[in-house]
Amino acid sequence: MALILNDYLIVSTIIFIIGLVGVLRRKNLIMLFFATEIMLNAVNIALAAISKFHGDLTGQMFAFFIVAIAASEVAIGLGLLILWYKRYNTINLDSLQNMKG
Amino acid sequence: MEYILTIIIFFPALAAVMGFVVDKNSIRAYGILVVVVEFLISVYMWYLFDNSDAGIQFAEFIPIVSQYGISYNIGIDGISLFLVLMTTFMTMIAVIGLTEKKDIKNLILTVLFLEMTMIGVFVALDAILFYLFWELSLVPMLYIVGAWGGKLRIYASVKFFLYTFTGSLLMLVGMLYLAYVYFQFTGNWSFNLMDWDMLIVPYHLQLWLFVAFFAGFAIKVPMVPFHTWLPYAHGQAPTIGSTILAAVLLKMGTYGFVRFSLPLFPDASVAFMIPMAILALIAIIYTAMVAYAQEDIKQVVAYSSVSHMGVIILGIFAINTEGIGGALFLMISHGVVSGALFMLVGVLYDKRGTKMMSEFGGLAKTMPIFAVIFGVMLMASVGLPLTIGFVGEFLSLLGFFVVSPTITIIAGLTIVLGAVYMLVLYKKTFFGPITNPINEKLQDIKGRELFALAPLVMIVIFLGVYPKPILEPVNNTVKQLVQKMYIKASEPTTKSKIAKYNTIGEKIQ
Amino acid sequence: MIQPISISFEQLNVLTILPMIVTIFGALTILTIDLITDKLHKSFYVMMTIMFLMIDLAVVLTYSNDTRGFFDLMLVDGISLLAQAIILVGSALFVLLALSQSRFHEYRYPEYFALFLFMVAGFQFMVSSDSLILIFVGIETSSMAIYTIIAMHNRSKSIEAAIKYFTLGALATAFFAFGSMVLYGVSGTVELGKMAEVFVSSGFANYPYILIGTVFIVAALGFKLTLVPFHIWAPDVYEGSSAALAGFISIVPKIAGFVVALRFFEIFILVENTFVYYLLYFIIVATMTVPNMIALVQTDIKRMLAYSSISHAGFALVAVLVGTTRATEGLFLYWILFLFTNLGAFAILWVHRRKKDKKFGDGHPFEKFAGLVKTSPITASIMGLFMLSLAGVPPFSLFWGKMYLIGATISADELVLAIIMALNSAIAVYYYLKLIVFMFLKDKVEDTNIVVMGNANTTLKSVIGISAIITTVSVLFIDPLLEFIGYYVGISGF
Amino acid sequence: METYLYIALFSPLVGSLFAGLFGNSERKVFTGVVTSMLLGVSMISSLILLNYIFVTSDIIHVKLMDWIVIGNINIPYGFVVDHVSVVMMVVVTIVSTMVHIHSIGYMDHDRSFNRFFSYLSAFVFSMMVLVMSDNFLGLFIGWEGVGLCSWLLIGFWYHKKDQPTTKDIYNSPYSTLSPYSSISPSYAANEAFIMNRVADLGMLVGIFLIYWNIGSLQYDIVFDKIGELNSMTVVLIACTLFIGAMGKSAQFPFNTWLANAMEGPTPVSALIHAATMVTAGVYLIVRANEIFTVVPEVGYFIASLGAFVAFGAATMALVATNMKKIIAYSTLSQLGYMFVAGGLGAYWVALFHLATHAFFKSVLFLGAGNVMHATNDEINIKKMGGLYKHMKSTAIIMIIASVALSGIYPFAGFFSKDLILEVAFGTHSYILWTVLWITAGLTAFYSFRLIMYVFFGKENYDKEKVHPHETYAFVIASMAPLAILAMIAGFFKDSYVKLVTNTLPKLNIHVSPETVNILIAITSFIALGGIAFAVFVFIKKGGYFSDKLQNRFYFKTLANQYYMPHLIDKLINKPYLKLSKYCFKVIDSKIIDAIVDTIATTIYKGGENSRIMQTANLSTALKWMTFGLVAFIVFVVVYLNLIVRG
Repeated sequence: MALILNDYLIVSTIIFIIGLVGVLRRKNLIMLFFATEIMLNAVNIALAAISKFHGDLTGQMFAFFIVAIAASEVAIGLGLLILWYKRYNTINLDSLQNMKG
Repeated sequence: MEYILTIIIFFPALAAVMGFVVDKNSIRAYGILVVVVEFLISVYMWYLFDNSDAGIQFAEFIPIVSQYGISYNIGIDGISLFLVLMTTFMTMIAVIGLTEKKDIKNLILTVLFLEMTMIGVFVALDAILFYLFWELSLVPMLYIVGAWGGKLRIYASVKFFLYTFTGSLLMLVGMLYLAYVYFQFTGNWSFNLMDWDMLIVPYHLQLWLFVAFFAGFAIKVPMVPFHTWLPYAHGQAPTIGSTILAAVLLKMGTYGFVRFSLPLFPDASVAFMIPMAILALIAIIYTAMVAYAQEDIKQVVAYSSVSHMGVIILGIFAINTEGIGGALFLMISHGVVSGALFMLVGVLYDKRGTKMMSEFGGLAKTMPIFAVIFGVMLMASVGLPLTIGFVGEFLSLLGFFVVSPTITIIAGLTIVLGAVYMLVLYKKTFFGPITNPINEKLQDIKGRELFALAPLVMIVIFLGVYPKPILEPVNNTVKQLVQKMYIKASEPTTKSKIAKYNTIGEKIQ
Repeated sequence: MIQPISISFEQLNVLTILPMIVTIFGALTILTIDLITDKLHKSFYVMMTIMFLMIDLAVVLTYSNDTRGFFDLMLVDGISLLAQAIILVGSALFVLLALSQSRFHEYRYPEYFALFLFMVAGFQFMVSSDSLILIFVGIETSSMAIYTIIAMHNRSKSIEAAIKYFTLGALATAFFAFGSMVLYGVSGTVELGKMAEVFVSSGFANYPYILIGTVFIVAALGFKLTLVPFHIWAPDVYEGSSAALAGFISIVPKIAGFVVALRFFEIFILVENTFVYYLLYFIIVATMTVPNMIALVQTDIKRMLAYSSISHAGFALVAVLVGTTRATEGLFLYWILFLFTNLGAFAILWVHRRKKDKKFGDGHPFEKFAGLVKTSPITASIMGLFMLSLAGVPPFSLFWGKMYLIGATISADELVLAIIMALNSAIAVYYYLKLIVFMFLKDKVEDTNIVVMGNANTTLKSVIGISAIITTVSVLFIDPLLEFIGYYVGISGF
Repeated sequence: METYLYIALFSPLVGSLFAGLFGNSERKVFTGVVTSMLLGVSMISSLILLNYIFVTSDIIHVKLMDWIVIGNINIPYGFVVDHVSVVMMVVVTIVSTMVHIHSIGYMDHDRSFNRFFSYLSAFVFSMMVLVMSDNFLGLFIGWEGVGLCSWLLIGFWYHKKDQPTTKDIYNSPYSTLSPYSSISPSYAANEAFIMNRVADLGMLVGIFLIYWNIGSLQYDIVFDKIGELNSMTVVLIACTLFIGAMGKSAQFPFNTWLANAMEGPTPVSALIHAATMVTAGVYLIVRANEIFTVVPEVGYFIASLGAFVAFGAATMALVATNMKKIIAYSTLSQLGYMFVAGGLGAYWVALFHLATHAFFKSVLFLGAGNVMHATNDEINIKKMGGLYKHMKSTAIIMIIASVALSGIYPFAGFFSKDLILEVAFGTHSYILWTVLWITAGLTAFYSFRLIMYVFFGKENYDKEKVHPHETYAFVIASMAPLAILAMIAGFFKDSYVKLVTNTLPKLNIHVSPETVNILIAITSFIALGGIAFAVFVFIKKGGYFSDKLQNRFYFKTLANQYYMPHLIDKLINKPYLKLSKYCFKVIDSKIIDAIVDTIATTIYKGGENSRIMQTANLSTALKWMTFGLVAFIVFVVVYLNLIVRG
């Protein structure tokens, strides 16, 4: 059986939603970052598929950019996390409660 | 002296800036000097003013934002001349009579800034410029009320600021819209009143724009039911604050009606005649009653102001020379009289630290001169002939009578109800035996206070006996204004009405 | 088998990225200098940074018309130049605030300034491209730099702020990526200009997908521009980061965001797409009103200003909705004036910051400024002046922006919107007034050893002075400013 | 002649200002003397003018300067001395001069001697303006001016405290049996001023009507054009003007203030509330006779009201024991007579009675003043008695005045009052005639009831405290001319008629001489009857109303002035105060202001509520963002469905 574009898109959407749910549900910051990665990669799948569909490279280019950015994001995110962990010995999301109103 | 108006506007502000270096012990003298000089300049301008010319004089024009048609465009005519004079005069009197001790320096400098903004409002001939001074005048007033006021001062000042500011913003929208309308008609932007006068606004737009401007002016006047900020402001403000507030700031609203609403929206003005009159009517009767219910002398005077402003509105919306002219005269007279009354109350407050009538009684015995001056102002306030109060009130009512006898007759009750609360106030305060022993050894006024009040008394009598100096130029300008309205009126009914209200001999029954 | 393609240097038109090159080069220089020596005082780096920014500004101002490059990846048109100018000037002024009296953690690291320049470069990329890819890259570059800079302030609050900002930012990124993916899918291109053509020519085929994509992009941009309901991060981040940085965040990133918004929404505004119209309308009204009301109840000035600048953003976004040239001019005018006023306000907060303040800590509660007019009347007056300007009291600078924008709105027959704007300004007056009341009308809070302007020195004072003067006499240069703006907006045809 | 006019007009003002200079300093006799002399000057020039006009019968009309000039309105300070105003001028100046001189004696011991004379002269000036002005607004100046002065003078003893209003008929300030004429002088003053203001409003409306219909307020122009207006308008004008007149002349329902005004010093009552100010209303009718002649129906209403008041006032005077109030009510009832005459178109008769009344009534009051002065300001006639032997001249003068008042030949009252009755009869308004006829009897009775109580019978005053004595000679001397005029004024009738009928319409009533004689006989009979009854009853009983009678309802009603003060208090003053308080406490504070504040607080509350979304928690923030996105997507779906439907 041949996969058509829509299948890819549906898959990517599903993964994206999974990621989104993860973002909403997870209390552990690391898990949360992973969730965002998932979302980005979901987009990547779709981009690759679409660029094939359109027959131009822009989509894949975009995908590469996204990969790169995702990587750097993780780097920074973990850096911040470590800072926080040093101070509070936790990476639980609910520990960030100092400012409100 | 073609820049005399600019000088008159900015001299006080400049002096205030320089005043920062003056030591606080000599600041009072400095302030008095400045306001006196300012007043003399304005008098000189009056001397230069050509009574026979009904148009704008001493005009100056400098573009500010040429792409958007905003310009520094000032000038003066019979309508604004005496408001400017009154402003400088009353500010002078108020500063001379100033008895405040705390932070005197800041107070005087603030008053000087305030004076600039007030004069600016009256001479601005560019809508945005007008709005600029109009809004700017709130700031010093906020500071005066809020910093030197009574217990509720912050509430009062903030309420005053917010209330007026909100109204003015709607007015600003109106102005911008009008400019847009002008743009649509002529293809270029302008906020210049002279240009706007050329424009004949479509009827339905006139109605909306009138309402927008109304929002700004009515709150300032204040017209019932937008008046509730006033008692607080007056009740809390220091003497000088309420003096200037009552004398000048309230007049900005009524001036706005004459300067903007009437010439720009003649049809709307005529269409709204009766509604405005009814609001004015409520103001007159209702606030007169509220004033009668007060125990605090200052509140009585405050509410009486609202009541009198009602009469002014009535006169303005008579849309005839007698009415508008009378209203303008009443603005001046009310400025002088209410200002004086507030100063008198201030004197009592300085001496006794209270403004409650129940605290007084029989003062006529201990302070005869004070009693006499108060009596004169009282009679002026109830509009006794040969005092300044009568001419304006009479003309305003006379003017509106041709529009609606019924409303005028009810409004005429002002001469009764005004007498009621004023005389009762006088009886409670000055007549009867001296109940409170402290009042036994009250000093009669003298020195500074007397020096400040005497000129007011003279003005009250003189202009009452001989109002011509004011009426003559006012007459010319107002005649021209009414003609302008007649010419610009787009609705035939408007034309006929304006014509009718300006002719003698229609059978009125 | 792909053909080898040769690309001539001219085709690239490197000139178009010259501004970014300058900043990036500056950043690299700073880093290398740091490698060589670490004995240099922060003032040196500050001045370096400013120098590079100025050079960059000079470069930017040499452009006189639209130029494209890198296969139309770069688009340096009027608004991009204008935006870059604003970004550069704003950055320069804010970086000056680093020269504070008391020493702060972040300024000890030259990396701080390098990051700063990278961030600026990111913004410049954002504004000077209409390709979703580059915009995406720009956004990310700048954002990541900001996260780090915030965190470098090294207080638990600032780290928390950084993490929050980062996490939400990541989500926004995902949204943006997804959105652009969808749009790319339906249009086959990532360049907004082309996209518009495709849509129009195809008569908005697969309309639903277009709208979905749009919604995602709107969410992402909404995050950048702090539009309700994507504004939640803003107050916390403002509070977490130092006053100077907060001021910066309230100005510079947003102008970049506005440019992107202008480019993006133009697609739909031009064809008078009702959906986008209503969507924007709702967002704008919400963004003006809700933060306005929340600001009423704030007790900390910095937070109050945070909400106020959110509301200002909504106010400015009206220009995007209206979409006329006049409105676009209004937007830039508004933002330039807002830049100086806000700079001044935050600078004053900044100079009142003390490292060890028993009573108030890092915060700036209203009580801190109670009775200020007694102790230092000048500071009080200047702060009051900024507040009045923010409130839109004439003749102070922001009034002209407000007036011009409302005027533009009215001349686009958006009367209702104009009235909503007016009323919101009326509401806003209250909380600006609140500070004035505290400074002028209330008496000092007892037993507090508030050292007025403990963090001030000549540089900061002069920054404040400059912005104060500009705020006051703005009326004089509104006209030339409008011409300047008008020229650039004109050549870009917005 | 103009110089004389200006002298007559302004010398009182000069006097007033002069006395005013010493307003605060202690008593200085010369202020009294100077003011009196200046009034003398004014009187003499008035007499010269009278003579001049009588001889040449041409009118002096001057324009001092412009006052109000705007739009179509042009009101100068213009003064006219014609046959009517000159008569009024003479009357006013004569009476006021005498009153001034008398006051020097009466106010002898008063702290504010100078102030008093300043006010008194100011009043005369205003009165002269009122009389001499040549336009309605000028008249209005005087009109309000006298109002102001009467306010000042009624409240002259402002330091007295308010009396509580009690049920006790012998102490309640509302009854005529109590020693208090009103709650307090200041109260009476305010009452007078405010009541007059109400009426003045009517007058203002009249002025407005005239202006908008004719375009001028100058008498001559108005009277020329008045014929051209439609009758409805003229009726309105006449009515409104008459409302003004009612206020000043204390006609029903504006009558209560006059009786209460007796709180003022007695010379004030003599001058203002008997001779001059209260007759201003009548003068207005006479002055504007051209207007009233056009609308006889209004005139008839005026006449009827006059008769009604004449009778009502007389009845109240019957039982009163407050000496000044008795005289005040007689004044009121005589004013009624004048209005009858005026209303019936006999304007010169009204003016004639005005003049004669001015003489005998003022002297009567001055006499009363002497009596009170002699008995330490006792005012209750029952607490006097037998004063004749102590103060003969006063007694004689007062008797003369009372006789004149009763209208006995050959005293002045006879001529004028009789004419009025004749007019009433001649115009076939017999009811009016009857009423007036009875009133004449009552008048005679209560006048002599007063005389008897005060001067004859046993001495009821407290012998220890009170030592009655005649006042200074010059005071008596000042009263003499008035007394003499009260006797002989009637004989000037013919020359007077010749004079005034130049401007005023002649009497066109045709009553045959014998009818006239019969009328005279009847009238004189009832007048004499009244006097005789008063005298004999007193001699027989020493009093008039038995205690049984005094508890009767109608007696109480009369003593309580028909409960009018009570009604006004209950129906107007108290409700008005209540309503005002309600307006302030409820409408202003609880409604209008509350609404404004609510708007503000609602917005603030809005802030409180919407800040909830700002929980510190990161996940809520994330949820919000997602929510935003989802909401938008939902919006997309909804929108799409909508456009699909079209």
